[in-house]
Amino acid sequence: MIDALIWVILIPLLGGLVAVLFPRIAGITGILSTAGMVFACLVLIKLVADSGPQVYLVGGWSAGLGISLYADGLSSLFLLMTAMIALAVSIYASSYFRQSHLRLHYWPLWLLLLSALSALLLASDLFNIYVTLELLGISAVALTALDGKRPAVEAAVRYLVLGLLGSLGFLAGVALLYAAYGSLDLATLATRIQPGAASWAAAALMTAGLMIKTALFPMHFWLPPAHANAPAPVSAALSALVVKAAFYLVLRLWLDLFGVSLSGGVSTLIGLLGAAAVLWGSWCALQAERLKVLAAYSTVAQIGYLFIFLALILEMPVGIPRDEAIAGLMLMALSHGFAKSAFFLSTGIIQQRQGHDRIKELAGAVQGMPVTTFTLALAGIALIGLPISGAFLGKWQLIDGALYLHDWLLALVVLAGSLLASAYIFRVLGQAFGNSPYPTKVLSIGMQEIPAMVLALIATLVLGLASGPIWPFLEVTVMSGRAGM
Amino acid sequence: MLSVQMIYGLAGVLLFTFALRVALSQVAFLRRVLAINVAGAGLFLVFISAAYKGAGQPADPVPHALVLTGIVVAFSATALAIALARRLHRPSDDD
Amino acid sequence: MSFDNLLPVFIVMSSLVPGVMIFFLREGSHRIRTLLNLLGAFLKLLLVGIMIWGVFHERVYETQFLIAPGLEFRLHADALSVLFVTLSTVLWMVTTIYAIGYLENSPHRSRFFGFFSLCVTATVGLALAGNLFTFLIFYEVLTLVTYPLVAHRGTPEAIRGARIYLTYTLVGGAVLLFGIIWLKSLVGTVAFVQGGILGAVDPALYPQLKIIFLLLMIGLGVKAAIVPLHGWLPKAMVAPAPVSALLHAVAVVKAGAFGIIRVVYDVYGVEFAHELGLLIALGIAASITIIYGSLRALSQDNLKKRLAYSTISQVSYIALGASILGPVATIGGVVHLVHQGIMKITLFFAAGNYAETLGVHKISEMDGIGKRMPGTTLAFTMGALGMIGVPPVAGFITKWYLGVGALNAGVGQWILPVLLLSSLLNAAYFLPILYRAWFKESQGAWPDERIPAGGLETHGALLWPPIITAIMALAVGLLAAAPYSPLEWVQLIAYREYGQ
Amino acid sequence: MEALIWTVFDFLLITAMLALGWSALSTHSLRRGIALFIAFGLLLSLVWVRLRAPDIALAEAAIGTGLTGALLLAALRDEESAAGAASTEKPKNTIADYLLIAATVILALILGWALIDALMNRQYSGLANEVFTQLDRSGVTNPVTAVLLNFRAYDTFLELAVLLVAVLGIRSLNVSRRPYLKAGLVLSGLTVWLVPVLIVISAYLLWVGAHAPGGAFQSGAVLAAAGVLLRLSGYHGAGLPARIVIRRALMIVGVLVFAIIGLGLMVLGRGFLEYPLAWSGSLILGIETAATLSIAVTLIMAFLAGETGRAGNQEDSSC
Repeated sequence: MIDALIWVILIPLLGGLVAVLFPRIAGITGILSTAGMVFACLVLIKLVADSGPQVYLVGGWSAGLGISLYADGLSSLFLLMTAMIALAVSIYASSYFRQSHLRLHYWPLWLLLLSALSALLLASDLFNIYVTLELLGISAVALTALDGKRPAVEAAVRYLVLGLLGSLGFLAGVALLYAAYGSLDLATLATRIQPGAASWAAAALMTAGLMIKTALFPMHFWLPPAHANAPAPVSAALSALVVKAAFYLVLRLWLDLFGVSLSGGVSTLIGLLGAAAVLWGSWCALQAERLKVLAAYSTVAQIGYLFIFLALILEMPVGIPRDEAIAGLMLMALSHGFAKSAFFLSTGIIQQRQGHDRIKELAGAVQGMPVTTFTLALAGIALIGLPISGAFLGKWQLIDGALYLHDWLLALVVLAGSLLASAYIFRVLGQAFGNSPYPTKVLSIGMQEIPAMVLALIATLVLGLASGPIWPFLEVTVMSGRAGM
Repeated sequence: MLSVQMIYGLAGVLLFTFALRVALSQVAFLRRVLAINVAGAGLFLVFISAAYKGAGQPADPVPHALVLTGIVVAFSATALAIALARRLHRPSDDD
Repeated sequence: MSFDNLLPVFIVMSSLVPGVMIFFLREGSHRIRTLLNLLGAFLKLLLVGIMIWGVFHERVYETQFLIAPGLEFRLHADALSVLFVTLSTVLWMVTTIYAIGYLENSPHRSRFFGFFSLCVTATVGLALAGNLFTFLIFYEVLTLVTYPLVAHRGTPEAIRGARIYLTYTLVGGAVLLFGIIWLKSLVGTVAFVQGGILGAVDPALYPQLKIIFLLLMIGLGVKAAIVPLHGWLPKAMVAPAPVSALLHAVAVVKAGAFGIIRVVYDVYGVEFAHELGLLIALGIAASITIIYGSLRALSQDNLKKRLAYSTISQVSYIALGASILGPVATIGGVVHLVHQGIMKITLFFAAGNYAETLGVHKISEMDGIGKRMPGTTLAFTMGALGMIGVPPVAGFITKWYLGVGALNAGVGQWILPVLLLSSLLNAAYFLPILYRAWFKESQGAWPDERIPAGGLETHGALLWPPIITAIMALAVGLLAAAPYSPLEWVQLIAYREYGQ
Repeated sequence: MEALIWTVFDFLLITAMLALGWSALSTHSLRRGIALFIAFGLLLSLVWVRLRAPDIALAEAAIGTGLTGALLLAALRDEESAAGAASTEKPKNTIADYLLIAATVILALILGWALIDALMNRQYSGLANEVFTQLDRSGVTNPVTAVLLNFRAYDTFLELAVLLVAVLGIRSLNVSRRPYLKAGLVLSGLTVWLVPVLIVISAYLLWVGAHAPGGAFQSGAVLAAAGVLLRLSGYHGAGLPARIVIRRALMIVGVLVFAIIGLGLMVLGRGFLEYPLAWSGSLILGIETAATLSIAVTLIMAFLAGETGRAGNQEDSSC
């Protein structure tokens, strides 16, 4: 049963190869591969829930020499989110790209991007993480430049340059760690690492590199053009999955590798940058002219929330409140993933039907498609963090954690951020109340609207009410996992 | 043995940081691609210098494999960058 | 999961499920929509009847499940929640009938009735909430589902009014969220326990508890329209009549008042709040609102705006009742929750009738309207007299109990003048309307008269609801001492609260 | 005495390398920059040989300098034809530049100090002795190939996927390029001799990789060099098979064979890519051959930038 780890990576990869060889059946291959990926993830989660974190030694060699894959609560939950969003986006894309010639190039790149994501989420070897980061970066850039128009290609160029700089920073960190501690495996390094010049510099470089890739505040300027000009299914994947995978790595590094010995002043810096990202991202989203630019800046803000959460977790002593904070962080990340992908998919529907996504002239389209508007509203609620949504519980834990550490400023920033978020979300939803004629059909493009709505419902109802089992699953597997090896 | 590692390692660091400066500054895109390649070469130098075990013994093969993979990855990124740059200068005929 | 555990969920679902189904109905299917609406209303009424009987006999209805460690979604039916649930269920049914008549041929009705049912679901959920966390969830959901109702007409004023409403309530919600999390981080639990949970808290935390109380009052005060935070209410008058009736008599405004009662009695505990001197502050704020609301009502020519300001002042009676120590004042405050609901909804129905059938929006146009629409104006008069506090009608009981309660608590010297002054002001802005309606001749044709078929003064569904609620207002006043009457029920609450 | 020669040699090598690197990036004309970059790459190969990393030297010369240089010059050819005059913009040093310089100097100091600290007091030597003890169980005697295709085969598997993704991305950009003129007498003469030699060398490199420096990447690069040479001398298809389906199949054969062998072993009850001792040699060779083919095809397609001139309808023009 342990092969589920490898299957999660192989299914999309093989799907990608088939899509290259037989372009005509690329759409069906895409949907089937993502469905297979969801099934494999479910098997993996059951496996991790029953017998704790799983280690898979690729090629049978011991973790020092060979490469090992590691799946614990954190990675398997991220994986399940990735798989579910991938399935919804694939169903959406098979209808979105039906007429366009881009269909030919979209599917192989999309499926290889998915295999890069699962490889990254399961990686437990530093250089292997570097290779998956590159695979992810290059496929994301290729997908961003898919429609070949000038703004998209310019955005892709800037995205590539910064992505490469981020990877170089990460590789420099890996080089230093290998030079100092002679191993690439996360678990062995965790036992060997001590505070010193090498580990400090490596931590700084790797975190800086990954911060570029997560588009944290000062280095966020490449994200809005890239996510706003990419085709809708691509920008949904970029915002919900790709940026979050880079954050997952920062989390993994600081929780398992650097966390104990090195946190010190770093958490205050991360907290400050996160707070700045929240305010700046929300402020720019408020000024955005186009819906997709608004969504992109909202991603910048949400990444800010995650980094604030990380700063709090690093300051907390190991114990129950810290485990709850990590679970809260996960809930916020998952909820943002589902909500943001639903938001982008709905924007894509509006853009395809209306020809543009300028917020001021949205009234006609928004009122003509009740299901799309309903999805936008649900996704908006989850992005703000209003009740019945996973983000609400995440925000609750975030403010609780801030108060636990008597960090009033961060708590107020979080509140201000969510008020700004409600300002820019309801600026869009306000368009839904003109008096243009009521539409005859409730569902206009089923194949596109249903996946988007399902994602929005997951973000709000499922994560809002039924997220009970996530907490014990996370607390057991994240904390106990690392010490064992 | 240590002095050789030290000199080449520090040379690698110098190359990396200098190339990073050029890559970060606002210059023509192809020049930034060059800078990224040189920065990568600098890093590989740090890797391989750490693997050097002196004249007599064979060097540590793991960094060699890593650097080989690194070179191929760097090439792929550069190829894509150049294709993107070319697409910017001359949008293809069929648009 | 016995029936006792599921009853609260059934009550919440009985309007949620029809609501969601109505969303997906096409515009043309009137019959199915009306059927769904009424089915949901009757089912809920039946379930609430069972619950009243059960709670009266000390049965415990409770649903709870863990959403996150330390965060429990808990629905618990105690005497206070049953009172508010009954009020909202009955008035929701009446308002649904009224709305069906009122929105006869207007667009977007599926959307309207969908959000209408969700609004009641949120109110009922809020009433049944067993802790501040669940209360906050339904409190914020209430904001989200009432926003489309206020903006329903789609005119620029409606959208602007709705945006102002949203700004106030979302800021209030954020302040409330912060207060609750702070309280939970200090005390560990935010469950509603009769007599309050803060009894055994070490004195070092008192200053923080005072600030938290202020935050909670600001968060709840927005919806309860306490003075500085009331700005959204007159502007939300752009909504169609059934919405302003539901919002101002049952849902939004009462949610705030109900929240204040919950916080004062079941979180802080009234003795502990008195000890900290919080009740006096609340009392002053309530009194200022009562006077300010009545004063502003005097100068309003638009009928609905005047009723809006009257609501602002009337709701603060509830807060005033909560701020006076002693069971009698508590009875006065809590029972006003019901009385004000019934009386105010009658007035709004009547105002809606005038606007819908005669196109009359301003008080200056109401000369001789009694002759043209005797039934509606009779109901309006009943409601107005109740507001002023004229004996047999419900309003008198509230003011009586408040007055006696204030005297018992020894704060009569400044509460009584407030009550007297506000009653005078009520008379000052209601009696001229009645005089104009009954004793003046109508000046020529009505602005936009529509003679409905069937010989009645207006459409059947528009006429009967105000009359029914007017009779209820009278009945509640006259039969106050009867078993199962609101007053009897509130006395039960008060005695359980004070532990006699 | 011998040590003195080595130190002088090292000193010369490093100064030359740093000088080339510095000048490649700071010359004004891009064309000179690229030429210097190619020279820098060749010198770098020499450094790798000095540091006893022959495999890297080969790869650096073939891919890092050869093909990257060819790509850059091809890109330059288009950019200059598009921009007219050679681009010789004079970079003006604004405050941002000075800030950047200061930042990079500090970064250099930190990194240098960190590296010295790492090298001076390192308690754990690298994975060298682990590799050498397991070498006999890896099926090949060249340690680098053992690491690349057995111990860390999963890395190489993903790396081939990276190459594939890059070319798929280039293909989707669909940048049409003017084909080169028919070669003159000298060039076609050279091509006639050189291309067969390159093919033989690449086959040799593939075979020798098992026990001496060489292997899939180096032989793939040399094969690609043959294709680039054909393209430069006017052969339009650059040696690639004409039919699109075969071209696509060759592109993915490397990753596909890797995956199939991995899955096959899983079906036999072993782990993913866990070669049984007896077959590991031949399995590795099989993977290497497939990898060489797909590397060569992908590198050539990267050079052609996807589209090869006036192809048929939209469906086929893509590669």
